[in-house]
Amino acid sequence: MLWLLVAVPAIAALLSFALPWNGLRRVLLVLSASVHVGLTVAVFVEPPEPVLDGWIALDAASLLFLAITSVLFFVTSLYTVGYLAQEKRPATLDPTEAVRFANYPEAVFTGCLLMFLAAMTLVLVSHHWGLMWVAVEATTLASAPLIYFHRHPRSLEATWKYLLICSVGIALALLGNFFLAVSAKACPGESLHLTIAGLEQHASQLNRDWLRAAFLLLLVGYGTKMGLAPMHTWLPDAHSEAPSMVSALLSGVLLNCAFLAVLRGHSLLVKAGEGQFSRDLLVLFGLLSMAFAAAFVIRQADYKRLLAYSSVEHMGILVLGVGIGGIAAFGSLLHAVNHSLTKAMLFLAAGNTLHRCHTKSTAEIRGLFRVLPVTAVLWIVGLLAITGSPPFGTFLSELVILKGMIDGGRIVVAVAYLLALAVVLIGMSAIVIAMVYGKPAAAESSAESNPEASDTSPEPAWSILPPLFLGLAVLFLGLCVPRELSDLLHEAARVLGAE
Amino acid sequence: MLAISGIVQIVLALVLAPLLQSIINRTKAVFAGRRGQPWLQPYRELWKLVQKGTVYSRTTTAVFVAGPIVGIAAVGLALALVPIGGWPALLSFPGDFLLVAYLLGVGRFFLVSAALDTGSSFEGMGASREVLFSALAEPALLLSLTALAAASHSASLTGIYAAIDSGMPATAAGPAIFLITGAMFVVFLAENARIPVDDPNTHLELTMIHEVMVLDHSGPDFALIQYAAQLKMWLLGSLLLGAAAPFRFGSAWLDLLAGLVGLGAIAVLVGIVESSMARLRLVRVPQFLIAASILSIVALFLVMR
Amino acid sequence: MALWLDVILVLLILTSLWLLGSSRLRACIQAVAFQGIMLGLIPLLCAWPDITVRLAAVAVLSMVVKAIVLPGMLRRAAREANVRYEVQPLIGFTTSLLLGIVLWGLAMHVSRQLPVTMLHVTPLLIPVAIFTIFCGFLLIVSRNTAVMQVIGYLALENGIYVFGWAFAIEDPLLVEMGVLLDVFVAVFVMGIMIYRLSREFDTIETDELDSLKE
Amino acid sequence: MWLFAAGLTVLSAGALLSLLLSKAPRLASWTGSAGAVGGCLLAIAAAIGVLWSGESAGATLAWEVPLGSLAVEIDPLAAVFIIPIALVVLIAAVYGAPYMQGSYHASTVGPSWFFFNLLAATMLLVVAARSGLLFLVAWEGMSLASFFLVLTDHRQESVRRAGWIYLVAMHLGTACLLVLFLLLGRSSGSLEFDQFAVEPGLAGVLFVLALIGFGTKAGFMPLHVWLPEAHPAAPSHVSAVMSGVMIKTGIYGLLRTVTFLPELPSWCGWTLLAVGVLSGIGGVLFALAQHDVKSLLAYHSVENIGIIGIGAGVGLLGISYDIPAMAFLGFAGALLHVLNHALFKSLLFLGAGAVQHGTGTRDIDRLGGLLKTMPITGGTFFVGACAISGLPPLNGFVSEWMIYLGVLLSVAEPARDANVAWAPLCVLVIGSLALIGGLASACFTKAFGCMFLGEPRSEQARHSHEAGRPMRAAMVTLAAACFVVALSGPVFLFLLRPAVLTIVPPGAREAAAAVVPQSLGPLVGVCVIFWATLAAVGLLSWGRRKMSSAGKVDGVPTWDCGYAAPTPRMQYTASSYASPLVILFRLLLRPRITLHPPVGLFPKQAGFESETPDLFAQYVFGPTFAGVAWIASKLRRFQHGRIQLYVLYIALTILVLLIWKLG
Repeated sequence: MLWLLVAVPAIAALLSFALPWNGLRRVLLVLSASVHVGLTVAVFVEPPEPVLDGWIALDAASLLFLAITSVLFFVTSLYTVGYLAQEKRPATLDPTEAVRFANYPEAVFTGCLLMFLAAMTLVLVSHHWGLMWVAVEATTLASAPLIYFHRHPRSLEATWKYLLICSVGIALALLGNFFLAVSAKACPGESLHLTIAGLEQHASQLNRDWLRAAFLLLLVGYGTKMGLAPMHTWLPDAHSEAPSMVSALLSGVLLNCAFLAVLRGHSLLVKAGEGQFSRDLLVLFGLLSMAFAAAFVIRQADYKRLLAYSSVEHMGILVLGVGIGGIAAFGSLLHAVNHSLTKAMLFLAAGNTLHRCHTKSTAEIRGLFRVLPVTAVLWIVGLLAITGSPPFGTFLSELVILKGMIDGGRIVVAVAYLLALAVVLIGMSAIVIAMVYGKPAAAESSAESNPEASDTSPEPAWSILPPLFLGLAVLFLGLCVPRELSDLLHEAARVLGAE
Repeated sequence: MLAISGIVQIVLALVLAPLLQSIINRTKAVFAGRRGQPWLQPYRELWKLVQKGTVYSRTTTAVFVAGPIVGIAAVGLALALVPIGGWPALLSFPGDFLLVAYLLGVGRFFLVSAALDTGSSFEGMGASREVLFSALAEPALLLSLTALAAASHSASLTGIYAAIDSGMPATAAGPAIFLITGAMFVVFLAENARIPVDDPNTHLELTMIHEVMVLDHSGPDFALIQYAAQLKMWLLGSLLLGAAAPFRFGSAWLDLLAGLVGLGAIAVLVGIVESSMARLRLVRVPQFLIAASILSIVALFLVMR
Repeated sequence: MALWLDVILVLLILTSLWLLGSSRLRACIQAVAFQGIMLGLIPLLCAWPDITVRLAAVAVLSMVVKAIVLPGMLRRAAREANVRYEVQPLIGFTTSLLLGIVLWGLAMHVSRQLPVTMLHVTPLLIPVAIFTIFCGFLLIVSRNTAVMQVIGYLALENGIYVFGWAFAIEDPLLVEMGVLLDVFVAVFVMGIMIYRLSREFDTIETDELDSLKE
Repeated sequence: MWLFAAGLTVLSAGALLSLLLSKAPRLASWTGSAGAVGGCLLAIAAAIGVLWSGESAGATLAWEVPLGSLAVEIDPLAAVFIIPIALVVLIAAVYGAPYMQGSYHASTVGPSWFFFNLLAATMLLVVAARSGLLFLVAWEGMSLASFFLVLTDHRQESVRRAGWIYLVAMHLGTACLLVLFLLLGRSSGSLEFDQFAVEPGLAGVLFVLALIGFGTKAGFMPLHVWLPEAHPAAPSHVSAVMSGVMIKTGIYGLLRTVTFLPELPSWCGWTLLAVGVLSGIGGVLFALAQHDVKSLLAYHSVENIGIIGIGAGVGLLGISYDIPAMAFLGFAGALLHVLNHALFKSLLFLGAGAVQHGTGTRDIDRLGGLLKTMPITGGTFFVGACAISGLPPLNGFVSEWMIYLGVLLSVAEPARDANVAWAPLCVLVIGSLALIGGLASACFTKAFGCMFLGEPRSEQARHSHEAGRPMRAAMVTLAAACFVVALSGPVFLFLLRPAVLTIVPPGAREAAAAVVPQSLGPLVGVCVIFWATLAAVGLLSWGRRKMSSAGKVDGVPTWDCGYAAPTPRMQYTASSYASPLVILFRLLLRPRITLHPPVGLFPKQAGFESETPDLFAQYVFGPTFAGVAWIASKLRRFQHGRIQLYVLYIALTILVLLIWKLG
């Protein structure tokens, strides 16, 4: 069962490298995505046995993030099919600066996309530190070509930065793993494998100093991948240059995987009785990330970077919640769900905007309501959802996290948290309102002149239905959190020792 | 008995109010070394105006006609609340002096609207000054009355003025009463458009306040306005008098007589002021009124120290 | 065997300093290759005399990768983009060397925080590992050409493997996977990237790569 | 209770239908307004039922979200707020149907009705909610619905700006409310109102949080800055609802919070009083300086909220010094003024809307003489103007007078508590109320006089036309309501009694209840005078008509001191009318005057413009935001593209952590 989860997309990836026909390849993509969803449902219904003597297992946390991954990938795969269908090839002219660029062959793209899914699934289900590390590294490798899809010089630059920074981070994580191994030497008896269960059983006997050092390295290493400030620097570049559905996956899924890795480290420390140590660090990085993101959101000139920085902010919220602990941890897991849905929706909306308006500049886009009515609505809904206003799920999760702070008497943290949220709201709303409302700007009218921009044809279904679905999901989570979900969240928080 | 006393007061006011006008004029005449107009001149003028027809500008609307009517009605009803010479007013309840002040406000509101209704720039100017000065005079009046209420432990005009008697100035509240008198005298001058705030019989429209607002009124309308003004003077005069000269002689009729004489004295005083003082520059008037409010505030602090 | 281990560690320090000091790409590549060989020897020395086949295999594999494949690839990339020298580093070579000394001090300080009592290995090992890592960082931060940055990255990894080899013998799988991934990163990705960089920007001076900011 | 639920259902149904029908604007607007009318009627019925029977109706359902439960209850306090809300929404809906079609783009009609009904439903829900989460959700829903309504006419830059400011203000306010509720629910762990408890010594903090959070919505100075931006931007029937009732939910929240805080220190009352005075005087002064009638009205909302604040402050002081008269009459006055302001302010906004509809401009200086062409609008506007200036015989006076009376009775008390600072209290309450009243009548003689009287000052004004029948009906109804409330004053003493008693802490209840008979007499006296005034005016005007038939000369030009041919341009403009006051208070108002004096022997053109930007927006909030933006721009250096730096950050982070955490 668990094998299938990883194997299906992997095999599909190999197939799609091989397949000669694009049409079939797209079918394959959607097919494997839906199979993956089916498998996820299956493992949700009856939990499978751990395989590979406990290296690959499925606990509540894995299940939670697996569900997010599976659903988001399915939705984006639908979008991707439409996107690939309308992508022009071979070479197109960049409207902004006259650079010719040709997309990657679709085979590579689809293949890497599926490989990406396989790697992420592996991260989620692996219960062995080494395996998890390998999987995380694999996600980097698989996603690099996706970012470079357009083969545009800027996307090349982004990819380069992404690769180098994440590799450095991941290297630190590897060192962290080694440190774990060393700290495991301290406990008597047979040398134990670095399985999560194994370490957590003997958590109390692990060597303190090595454990702490290991956590620092893991935090910085996986935190780089997760986009915690000040290691977040790759994130805005990659998100802004990647094709929009890839950005959606990066923001909605990949960051979560790294978050899970950090959580595993945290739970190990908690089990080892070093909880306070890791909590303080998580709170610190959470606030730092929120502050940085807030600073960059204000007057942001590129709407995809805007969304990327907001992802940084929300990653900050997640670790902050976990660091606060108690009910806040539950809140931050809930927030992970909400954020993934919302941010994916926003990135897809951004994709539609970019495709129609041919610019990522927030200053040039005006009056979207005229050009792309549905996308404009998506933008507004996304703005409200991402800034945590009811009736969207984010409001609930952010409220619960705040409750955690208030109950814990962390007044200063609460004030900083609210301040950062407020600044982000002010910055984002100023930009989005200007983009969505008013009259279409001069830039737009000039774009009218060249043929494919001037079409005021209705937006194609593939471009609006997936984000609409995600928006409805967030709305639903704001109106009602199903019992099953909240149980799963509580269970996950308990497994991760965060509650 | 109470009702009768109230009615008596109202009748007296309605009959004698124009007389204050002529007293002032006679006083000024004496100071100017003239013989002055006959005592009943104001009555004659009112009667003459009632006789005349009215001229309506094509600009005006019903508001223009309503102005004088509401003005007189408001003042008339206010009279029913104001006691004189320690007599109980026709109607009296806690907080009634607020109603008096606001009734005067109603009259002013309509008069100003009527002035704006003509669309004349002069009347607009007058109206703008009128609202400014009255807005500044209102706190002075209400705060002084509140101070009196606090001093006399009563919240209704009748109660207040019954409590204030010749003994009062000797008590702790004495200096407060003195200040209040000053404040209320300023309010009296301002509200009745007398020098030094306003000059009722200048011939420079640019400098006038109250008179210029009613330039366009004529005939019975103008008569109503004049009469309302005289009643207003009577009303404010009796408020001032009750605080300034609370003489009581035991017998109700004597008290009432004292009240009437006192009103006459106030009129004489006004005449003296008008013939001895010049009009303030318009920019100084607000300071004059704010000074009055400050007096009353100081009085408040003295009363409730 | 502890003696030989120490010798190797000292050699590692020297190569790191050499990396910091030299401006010729070719020399640096040589140095990294040399480090790779040293790295391959460490596990054999640690596990001496009972060397399993598996261990030997992994060691050899890593030597091949780190000492032959990667350097070769880097040379090719350098040739492609015909850069011979690191022309103007952000931090000059002498300064880098001085910084290297400072880093050595820091490495000593950090490693003193970590108890090595239960580890029966030479006390020199941890500081050397950390120092190599720091040097890698310093190279990435201070150099301009993409090749040099990759070299720095490799140095950083070498530092990590020094550590890994020394302690993770019980669980060699970790290291093996690490090595395999190295192959991946290095050959398949970084190589391609450098190649493309040199094509797109007809240089691999990474200070041209700053169009994405804020 | 089921009545109320049904009302909410009808409202939501109307909302959804009008959204679905937005392709057919006419149909959409009919369904929308019909839904609003029906829903509000049901809600009013429910509220009256509660006030009549005296016991409150409630229900609680489970809600599958963290901390959530659908607890709803209508107690007297809620009912007192539900009635004006539903009433104004109802009338605004009747007015809005033709108004929207008249003057807005067809595509905006359907959505605007959706949000209108949503706004109505959420306002009612806010007042009825008994669980913190439900309250917050409804509260934000209310803000968002009104936010989208403000953006209805988003083609104009000013409107978008207004919408943004509004959104930001609401969000910042809500942040305080989150903390407030979480602190209240901290000890019990749930957000149900009936389980709220105050930890010792925290009451003051909680009160301040509530004052900021709810004060932002209510529009207390200096948190009012969104108000003069947003209200003019919205369609007039929406401004009527927002200004008339929506901002009152802030007052409701404040009063509701007071019921959670048993032991309020006395400084809270003084603070509220001071804030009220500031808002009252500041609001009316800035209103005086406005040229746009709708922003003038918006500033008057600030003023009236200030009056309500003064009343509530008096009530709080009454509680904390336990002086029953102040406690009861203060709150009663505040609550009654909530109702009154709802009536006349929405009336005035509807009037302004009719004027804009009929002339196409809101600039007072371009209007004039409208009373001839739009008699009904003018007449009702005049009633509204008198009422808001607190003139008898209208409702505005009654509520203000109650507040006055509360202080007077306690001051005139022979055995008045010596350790209360009476003199400042009198100055703050009576002095400022008097000043506000005077300035308000100055402002509204300006507004009414310059809009409806005199000669038209522009072509638009000359060719104005009266509003349609439904719009007139709405305005007439509201004007009539103003009279009804005024002339039946004493009744409200009893209607408000249970509501006030819910605010007053249990200990002081019977003492407060004893104030009702004490203040009944005076109120009856006031009403007698009201009736008498009406009678006298009626009689006099009848008599006047009888006699004026003789020798009446009509249709001559205005006597302009000998100048025979006055032109409309020679009239006193609104700006010049207000300028003495503006100049007198220039320290606070800081008007900007741009003067192009006539030059040369034969000057071609000359100009004079004056504008009065909001003090706080300009000198407090603007600089703050600019400062934050500046800091952010400095921080941006952090990420300027060089990958070396990026790696350096990682290296430094790990280095610092290793040294700091392991050292």
